[in-house]
Amino acid sequence: MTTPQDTYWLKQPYAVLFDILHLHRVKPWDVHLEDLLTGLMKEMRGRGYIDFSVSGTALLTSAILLRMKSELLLKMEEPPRPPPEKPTDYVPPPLAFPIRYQSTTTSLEEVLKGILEVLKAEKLVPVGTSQLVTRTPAVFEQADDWLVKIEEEIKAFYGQLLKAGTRTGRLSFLKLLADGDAVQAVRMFIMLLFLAFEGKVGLNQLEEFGDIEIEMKNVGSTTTD
Amino acid sequence: MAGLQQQLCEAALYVSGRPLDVKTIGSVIGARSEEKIKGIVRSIKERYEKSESPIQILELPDGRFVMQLKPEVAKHVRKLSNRPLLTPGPLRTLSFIALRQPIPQSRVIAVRGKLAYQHVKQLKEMDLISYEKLGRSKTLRTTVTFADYFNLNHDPALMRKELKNILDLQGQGPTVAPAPGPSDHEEQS
Amino acid sequence: MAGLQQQLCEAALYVSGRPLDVKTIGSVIGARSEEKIKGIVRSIKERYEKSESPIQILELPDGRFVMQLKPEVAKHVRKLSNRPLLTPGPLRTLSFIALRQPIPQSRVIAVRGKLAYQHVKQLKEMDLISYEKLGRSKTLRTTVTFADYFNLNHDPALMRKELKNILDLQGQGPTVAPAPGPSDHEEQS
Repeated sequence: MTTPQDTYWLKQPYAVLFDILHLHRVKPWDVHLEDLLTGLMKEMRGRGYIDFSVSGTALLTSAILLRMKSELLLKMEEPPRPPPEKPTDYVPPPLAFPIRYQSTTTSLEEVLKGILEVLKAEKLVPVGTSQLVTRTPAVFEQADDWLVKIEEEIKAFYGQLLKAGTRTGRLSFLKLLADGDAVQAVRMFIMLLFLAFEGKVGLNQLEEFGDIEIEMKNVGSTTTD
Repeated sequence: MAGLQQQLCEAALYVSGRPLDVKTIGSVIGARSEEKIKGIVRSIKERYEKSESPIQILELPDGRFVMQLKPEVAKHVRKLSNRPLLTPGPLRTLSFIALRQPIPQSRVIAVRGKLAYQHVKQLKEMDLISYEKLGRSKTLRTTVTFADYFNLNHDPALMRKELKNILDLQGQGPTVAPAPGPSDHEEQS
Repeated sequence: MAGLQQQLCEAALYVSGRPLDVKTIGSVIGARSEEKIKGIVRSIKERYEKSESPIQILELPDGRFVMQLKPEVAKHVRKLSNRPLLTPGPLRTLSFIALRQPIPQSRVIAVRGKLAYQHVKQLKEMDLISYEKLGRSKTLRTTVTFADYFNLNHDPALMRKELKNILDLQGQGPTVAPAPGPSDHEEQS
């Protein structure tokens, strides 16, 4: 049984000589056989005990490595040159700039000029789908002013519903919309959602994509407050 | 400690040269109470008023504070300020974002070239644009600082309209511009 | 009338953000006597000192005056600055050029990595460096704007000495640091 101090040859730098199975991974020019073997012999002599199986294995590995080197030489491969030395120079630390406010003079005119110049380039670049997805739909842009006054709009709309729905208590979304366009449909639907949330109307849709039935509730109140 | 906070507050207003909201000032001076922050700014404002300095601190209707020259003095020293806000390259990128906002960063790069990555970074640092992340992509838009600087509407949709209207008034609608040469993509700024 | 001249003088220093010589100040405030102009600037300087403002007015050795933030406050508000800021990468490239000028651009790239092309461009745009073309190569050096920022001598040789003092190079010698590692090359400008 061997003790750890007996396996000095398996430690660095000699380990490469005893790992025959992985020798193909070694770059032969990286192994300085003479240094390794001299060192190993010295270690053995120092201990006063020569293990022939160890020295035999080292000899075998050395032979394989020498053969690898010879093959490379036969292929006319020169030993690798040392990498070009990177220039060394002192790079001082970043300078700490004093801070001064400085008034700037760029005018809106210059922004407009910039826009015109860029628009020329934009024409050459086809619109990608990502832009179509991320841009705000036109419906919402047109709704900007309307959204600001939404409470008043809802109040007026509820007034209309009350007038139209007092007899039956039920109204048709499509009839109310009549010839209205997509923007009006969105606005009306948003207002109905608010009214439904407040419990003033009920909304029923019997078929997917079909008409919406508006059910008037609590008829008698005329405010949305 | 109040002295240091006052100093930092005055320094923030001085270097930014634009209106700062109470929260931003608070983050610089290390204070949270809105009343305390406002108190500090107001005491600096008073000091400037008393010293008859041409520099004034204004409290804007939206609650922000700005350090600026009194208008009656500004006109006499305008000729000394000759530095542009931005060099032509970043300015063009900014102009494009302003007109097309909200716009995906990928589109800005496609139109303005790869150098626009650098422009976007610089514009963001100068608080002229901001971005939202949508998954892996970024959507860019201009900030209140941008609107303030050029005296434009703060609402992006209205600002776009405003810019388009001015362009139309000048008889230079976006569609009349001739086709560009390839040089714009290669500009080095 | 002295009040108006003082206001105009303070306004001039505020908007220009750079050192102004006595003649320029005189032309703005409508005064010719050098002593009178200096007296006016010094009285403003004193007012700022007494009020414990973070803003200071410096009288440079060449007789010019500049308004700026006190360095101890500057670091806290740097991010709010209204001008594009230089990140550590370009700043290092600038320090290197300042110390080694006049220096071929190829040398700067060899030491600082390929990103330094971008740094050089940015520094040029900010008028901090200039270059001369010698055949196909460029020789870089810092500008008067750069010297003004750090209150340095305009003579390159003297400036290098002063810079060495600023950078606290004494005892370190110019060849101590190794070439930049890969992380340095990747730093973003």
